[in-house]
Amino acid sequence: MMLGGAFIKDRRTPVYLGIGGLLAILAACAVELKTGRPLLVIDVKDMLHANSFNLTFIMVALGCTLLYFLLNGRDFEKVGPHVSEYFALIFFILCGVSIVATFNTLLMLFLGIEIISIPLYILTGSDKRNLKSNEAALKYFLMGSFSTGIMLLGIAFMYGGNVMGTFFINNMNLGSGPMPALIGVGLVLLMVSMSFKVSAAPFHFWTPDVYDGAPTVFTSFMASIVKVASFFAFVRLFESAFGTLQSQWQTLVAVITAATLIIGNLTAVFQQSVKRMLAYSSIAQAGFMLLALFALNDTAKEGLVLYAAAYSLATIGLFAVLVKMKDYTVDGFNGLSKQQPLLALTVTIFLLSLTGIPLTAGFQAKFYMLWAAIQNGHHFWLVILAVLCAAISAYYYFRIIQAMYFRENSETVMNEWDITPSFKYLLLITAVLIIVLGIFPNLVIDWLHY
Amino acid sequence: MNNVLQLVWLIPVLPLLGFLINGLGRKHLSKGLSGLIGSGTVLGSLVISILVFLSVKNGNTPVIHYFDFINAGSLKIGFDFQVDQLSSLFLLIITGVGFLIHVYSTSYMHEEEPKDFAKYFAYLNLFVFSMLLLVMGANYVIMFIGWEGVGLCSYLLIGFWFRNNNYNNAAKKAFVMNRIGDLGFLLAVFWLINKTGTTDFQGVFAGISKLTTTDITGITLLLFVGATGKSAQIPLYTWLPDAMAGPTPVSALIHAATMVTAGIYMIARSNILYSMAPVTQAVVAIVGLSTAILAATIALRQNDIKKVLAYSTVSQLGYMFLGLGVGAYTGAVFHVMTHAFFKALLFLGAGSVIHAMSGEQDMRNMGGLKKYMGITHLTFLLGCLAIAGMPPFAGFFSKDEILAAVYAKNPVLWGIGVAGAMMTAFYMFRLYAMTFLGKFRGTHEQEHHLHESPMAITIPLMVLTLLSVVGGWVGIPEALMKGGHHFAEFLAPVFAQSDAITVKHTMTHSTEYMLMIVSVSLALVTLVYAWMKFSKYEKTDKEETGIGKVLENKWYVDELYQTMITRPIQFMSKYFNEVLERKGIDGFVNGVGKAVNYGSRQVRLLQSGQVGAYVLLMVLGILVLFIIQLFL
Amino acid sequence: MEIKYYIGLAVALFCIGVAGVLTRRNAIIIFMCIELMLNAVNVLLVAFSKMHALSALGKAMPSVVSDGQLFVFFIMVVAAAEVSVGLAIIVMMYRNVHAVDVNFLNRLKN
Amino acid sequence: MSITEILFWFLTAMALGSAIMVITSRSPVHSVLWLIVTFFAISGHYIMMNAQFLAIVNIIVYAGAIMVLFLFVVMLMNLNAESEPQKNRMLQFAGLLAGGCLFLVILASLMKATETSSMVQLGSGNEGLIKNLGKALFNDYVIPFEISSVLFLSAMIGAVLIGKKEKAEHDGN
Amino acid sequence: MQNLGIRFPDLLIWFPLIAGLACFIMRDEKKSRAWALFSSFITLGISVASWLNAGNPELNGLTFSYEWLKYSGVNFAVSLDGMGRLLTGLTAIAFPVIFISTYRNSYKNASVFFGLMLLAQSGLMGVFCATDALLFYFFWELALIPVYFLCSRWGGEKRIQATFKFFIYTFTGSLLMLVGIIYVYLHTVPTAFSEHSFSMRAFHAALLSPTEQNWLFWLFFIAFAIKMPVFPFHTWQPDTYEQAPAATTMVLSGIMVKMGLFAVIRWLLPVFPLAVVHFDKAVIILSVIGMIYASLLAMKQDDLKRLVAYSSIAHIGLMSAAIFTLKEVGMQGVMFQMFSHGINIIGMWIIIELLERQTGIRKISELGGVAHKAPVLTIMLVVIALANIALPLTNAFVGEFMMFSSLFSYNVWIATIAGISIILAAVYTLNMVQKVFYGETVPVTALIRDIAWHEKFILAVLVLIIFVLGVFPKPVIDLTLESVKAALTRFS
Repeated sequence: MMLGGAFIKDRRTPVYLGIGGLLAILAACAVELKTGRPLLVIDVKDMLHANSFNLTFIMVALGCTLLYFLLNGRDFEKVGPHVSEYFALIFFILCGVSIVATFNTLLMLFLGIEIISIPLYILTGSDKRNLKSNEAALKYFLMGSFSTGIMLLGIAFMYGGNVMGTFFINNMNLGSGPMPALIGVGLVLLMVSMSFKVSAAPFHFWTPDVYDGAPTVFTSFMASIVKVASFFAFVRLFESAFGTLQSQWQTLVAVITAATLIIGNLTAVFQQSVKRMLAYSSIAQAGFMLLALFALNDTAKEGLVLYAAAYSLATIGLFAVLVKMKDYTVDGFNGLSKQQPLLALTVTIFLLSLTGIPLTAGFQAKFYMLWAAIQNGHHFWLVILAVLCAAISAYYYFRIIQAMYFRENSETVMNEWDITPSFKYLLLITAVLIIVLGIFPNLVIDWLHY
Repeated sequence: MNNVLQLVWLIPVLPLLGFLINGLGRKHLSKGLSGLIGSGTVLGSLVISILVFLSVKNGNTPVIHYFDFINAGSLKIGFDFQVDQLSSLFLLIITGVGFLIHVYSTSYMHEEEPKDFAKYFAYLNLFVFSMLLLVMGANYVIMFIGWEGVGLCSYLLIGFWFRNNNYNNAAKKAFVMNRIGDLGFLLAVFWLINKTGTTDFQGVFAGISKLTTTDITGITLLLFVGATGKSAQIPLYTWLPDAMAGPTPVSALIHAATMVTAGIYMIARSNILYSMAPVTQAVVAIVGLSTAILAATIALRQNDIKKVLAYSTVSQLGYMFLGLGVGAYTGAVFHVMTHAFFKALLFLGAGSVIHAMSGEQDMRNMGGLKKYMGITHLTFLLGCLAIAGMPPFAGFFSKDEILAAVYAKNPVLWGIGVAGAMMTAFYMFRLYAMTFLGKFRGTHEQEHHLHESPMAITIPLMVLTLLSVVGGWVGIPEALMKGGHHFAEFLAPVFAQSDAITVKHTMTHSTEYMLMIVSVSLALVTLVYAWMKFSKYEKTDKEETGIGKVLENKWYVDELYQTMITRPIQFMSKYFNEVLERKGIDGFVNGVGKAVNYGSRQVRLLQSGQVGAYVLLMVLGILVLFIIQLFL
Repeated sequence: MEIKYYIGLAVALFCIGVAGVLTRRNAIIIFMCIELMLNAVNVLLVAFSKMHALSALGKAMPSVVSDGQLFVFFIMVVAAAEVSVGLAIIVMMYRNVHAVDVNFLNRLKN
Repeated sequence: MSITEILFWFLTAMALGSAIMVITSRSPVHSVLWLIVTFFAISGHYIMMNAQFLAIVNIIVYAGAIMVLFLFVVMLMNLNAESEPQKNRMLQFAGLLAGGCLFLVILASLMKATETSSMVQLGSGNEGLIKNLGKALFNDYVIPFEISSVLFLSAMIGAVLIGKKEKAEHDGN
Repeated sequence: MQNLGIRFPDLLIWFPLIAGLACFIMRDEKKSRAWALFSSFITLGISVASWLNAGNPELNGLTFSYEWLKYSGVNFAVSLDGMGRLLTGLTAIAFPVIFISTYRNSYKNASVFFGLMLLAQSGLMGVFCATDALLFYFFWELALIPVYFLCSRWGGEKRIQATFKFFIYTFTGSLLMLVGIIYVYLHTVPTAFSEHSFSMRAFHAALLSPTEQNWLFWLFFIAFAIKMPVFPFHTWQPDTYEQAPAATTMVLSGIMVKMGLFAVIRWLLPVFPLAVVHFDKAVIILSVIGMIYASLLAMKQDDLKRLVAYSSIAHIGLMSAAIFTLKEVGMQGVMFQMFSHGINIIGMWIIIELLERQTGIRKISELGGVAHKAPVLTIMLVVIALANIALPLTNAFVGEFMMFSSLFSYNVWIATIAGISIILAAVYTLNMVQKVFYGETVPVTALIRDIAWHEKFILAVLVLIIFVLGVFPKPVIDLTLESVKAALTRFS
């Protein structure tokens, strides 16, 4: 049964149309999940394959995007005059996100990732007068293409290595015996390129520079939705194609995860710029999400959806505030609680969620990850490492909280005129969502069980 | 008579009430009232004690259970009182001497402000309460409660004048040294609990068969450690002389008559255990004797009137332990009683002198007080005779009984003991002569001020003198009077069990006569010598030299402790504080943070900004992954 | 020909491309090296598709035979798109800093 | 050695040689030209494998359009050999070494594989013909085909967005 | 009441939580202060009611729990047993005491301050009531976060650093515990309702091999050891106590450190009995080293707060050692002492706070002669200090006696060495009393006034508790009998 991808058509421009479209798709997804019947069927020749897992994820992604638009819609104008183009590009990316969430063949994976990447290169460089933005775009582009090359080589080997001679990931029939050499090479190369996309160490080097250089509004999108989408692709690929061989590549994932956790968390500690710090923290969070790949069981998948929601919400919220800041350094947050108590409160909740403090969605997400990893039963040291790194993460997240609450600042730290009441309430809603998800994660997970 | 036993709980509770009233109402009570409450409650206890004593004499020795104190798992400790010969005797001593001292204090402390006066009596009452608890407890835990309680009161009373930091230091020293002993006591109690499952005296003594020799020796030694703390024996005796910082009646009550004898009480109470542990007995005897001699030598060269008395107390306590060590429990307890009488008398007399001298305590500034203070002088002289062991005063009988028992066990010890007795006679009469004889060496102002003390002071003196004189007659040795030892008869049930197992050294009466004559005559000689020598004492500025200086400085024991124990501990704690804690443990904890920071700085450098470097690192990463995948 | 020669050729080309990326500083040349890598993959894919075609003759797998080549087609499509965007970015960079030297890109670091 | 084999080795040598020239040429223009040579060699391989369509596309789109674009950009920027200062020798060496190692490691991991001796049939087969490819493309591959339109659309928008000179830029400067 | 389905543990958790949230809304300092005090009294009332209804299993939540997280088998399971009742009681008593004793302090953003305090109370109640492991972890953290903010916002000069260290330290520990919790969870026996469960009963029955128990033990124990704190995990404590605002310090030292001990008894002993037997000596030795070490350090402290902090470490060391003797007597002693120590140390802090508020000084060397000016304060202090060094007839004596007794039967030498701390405790406590309260007054203390009636009242209540429990400890000992037996069932 082929479930249609009613949602992969793109919508062009005006903001309201975009938001309306998003809502429509969101509703369609929800109905489809609830009833199990698609609204609109397109024969996709099994190249895309939707199930409750990736549909739920798409819902999460769409919901987050909606929130993202609502929070940041006005800030697009600051980047440049081509607002409608930016919207278009973001919708293209969303299209790519949907593809990578539902792909069933390596070709669609490749196309989906490219559809995500190419607009991203552009968005990164969209602040044309800003040298940092230029530099980030070029770096991103060069390294992204390089990783594309690696991915293609990997795909080629996969193609050559499976006896069925197919690109369909569920038809490869790799069995569970020792894997053929060609498959082995392909697997490593695919893992490398996917690690690059999710910015796992040691293939993460583009992340800080690009996140830092790109206009903040777009960094927000990149760091949240795009990132978790790549994760979905990663997990989906390795689950469908290599799930039976898990024991043979688990060590690799463990190594990558460990490296990611260590490098991400360690480097974030010393950052002065909050934006850059968040870039590193996103690497660190990626390390945690990699635990899902490492474990690759039902718990992991549930957790990944939860993580996607928790992480995206918090990141979008944080960046939305960051956009309004005058100074991106940690000291720039000094005294925020005095000037904007509500914003400070929401930022605190976002940070607590990222740290993984109970009663926030971030805790539930991390909890699921740890649960999954322990359930998996191998490489227990990784779990310990993960929690130690989580403790380190508290160190840098709390620096912002300290700056906001315990330090004084006489100057205004935000562009006051920019902060509308609706913005505040939206942020508050985001924060409340995080807490609600922290108390009732079932709100998300239930969707997986329809 | 059972009616009386129902009142037993009142004995400690009355002073406690006094404490509460005086303590809580100290701002509102007049001096007279608080003095009345303080003395009255003790008097009440005394009356009941006498009734109880009479009841006990008739053979009523019950254990009275009030309520469960600690009741957890196998550990069952009741709040029980035991009334028997030993405790009723101590009750009498405590309440009796205590009452006299309360009365004495009403006058002695009269210059204090009303609230301090009330506070003083509150403390004093609290002390009596604790002491009563100590002797009445039917198990080691209740005893320990009293045991620590008296330590606390001693601390509070020594530091009564808390403006003076020397006094505070002395108080602290007393408390800490006591605590060292208390630890031994506690450990012994735990040992008992561990082996016999109970702390009741009766239970422990009944279950003594469960204990091995090691157990008994260990327990008794630990208990003895406790006793050395409380009763100021080597090595924990140094607090007692310092404790003279407190008001003189306190010294009389706590540091002479009652608290310091707690150790003797405890060992006497546990006599069965000790009788079964010969090793411990030997230790007790040797420690006691050494203390007696050491303290006596120090007392020879002290010039502070109270210090002399203090060392003399230590010395006398040493004799008591010597007695306990050779199994002469009755003798030791007898000596406790007589000592309580004459030492209280001496202290109170000294207090009277100090009172007259407006606080002056240095004997070199006294002299010739005989003509100013008739009653004090006379009572003091009798007290000195009693302590020096002159017949027929109380001290003679009790000391003689101990020495006789020692001789029976080991003549060498006896010899040393007699030497100690000679020294006692010497320093006591040095004290007497320097204070009362010769001519006055103080300032004119003091001389002008000299007077006999008021009635509240002299009456207790006289009562105590009476007791010092006749107190010994309840225990006249067999050799002098057949059946004269009522005291031993009375206590016999308490020591029956241990008497049954100890080997009796019987001595002929002639030997006993000989011993008495030798010791008394030697003491007499030294007494006279001291009298002659110091009645014409003149103040000199000459520094003591040689052994004299060592004695004057108390064998430098305090300094020794300072270097051997206090300093190293101080050093250790300083080292821990400054090095181990800051640089070691906290340093490590912070070091982890620093390491993370350092690591962060280093890892950060990987992010060089160069695309080429990034790609190179990526390729290296790929290589590593391949190698892991292929070869691992 | 045995497939291993094609594999060797493709991997060699690919690695030359990688080495080029690593050794050169000119962004355009780096980009060209990446194109070289893609072409190496193309060769490999075509070779594999021929290999599968051979083995598919005996089995009934009609759909798989042209998969590899179509994939190559899509790679070319994507490469074209990438080139357009990539060159645009390089040109933009050049306009701003008048250089295409990647070592020049070091404002963002640490 | 049959003629196909000779041809194979010739084309291979040509491809590799020119590829090496691409990365070693000092002048960017030369690099572009050498790359075109490489593409021709690769197209030769395609033809040998009877993938005519790809061979043609490769030459037209790659060697023709794309590389010309490259050349155009290179010329536009007026880059020449001197404009590129040499990289740090160490880094260069490390890069070469890394590339070489990658090659060796991948080959080494394939060493023991048995399937590498499968044959590739040269000069026959019809799956590479335009007719067959077209059929497959518009039947089975219609979705990716459609999606690539999105890709192109975004690339177009992007190129325009990035490439356009901003008015503000002029005003600003 | 039964019909309403209201259970005491629920009330104890939710009431402070709601009261705290309500407090945030108030703007007025006086109002929020009064509200906090009022609500803490209500909580106390609830607690008292729960003591009175101890025999009713339904009201104490023993019979029923709400499902919370369906897929992971987490239930909102809270109940009160003897130990829980004891410690919730302590918490309920402590908060009014704290609020009254610091009633004169004024805070910036008072409503937030009191709100956070009440949240912390709710978290603490939750820790003591939770019978579901994950719920327990939730509350464990929930108690920490408000305290972090309280300390960082209203603390002393170096508050941020000190608190941060404290936070990271405990957070690390609790994360390790989380790993352990999940691991045990995955080894619980499947039941008809769910595959695995976080419930306490399921944890007790978890199938764990000796090796697993051994390392899981440390994952849990480190978390608890940091909280208690046991040597050598203690270094956060003096700094934090020194820097935290008085009210928070009281919460921290009076109640929060008990969380660690409580958790050991509730979650460590019954879940990993084999490991406990395996490592008991190690823990005891660590604890005893800590006792001596902390006592020695306390001797050298010049800051009152640090002194009390180190003395607290020594006391906690004894408690943790006593727990691991695995004897009923010792365990009862720990129970008793948890309560007593809470009361005593809060009393200590109140006095230090009173001193500091009047003089602005905590340095022992700069104070002196307070007794002349503030005799009531001094008396209270002396009583509490004496209780702190476990003088007989004070509450601490009972607990310490039982614990030492248990330790002695465990090992003579360890008990002897531990006993040295009794002596050292006397040394540093009396030193402090002497230097601060005795001697001649110094200029800073010359103007001190004696304490006000409400402070007097509070201290008198504490002193009364000290003596009543010291003389008649039976009610409290009986209260925890069942819990102790339950904790030790797997060792008999």
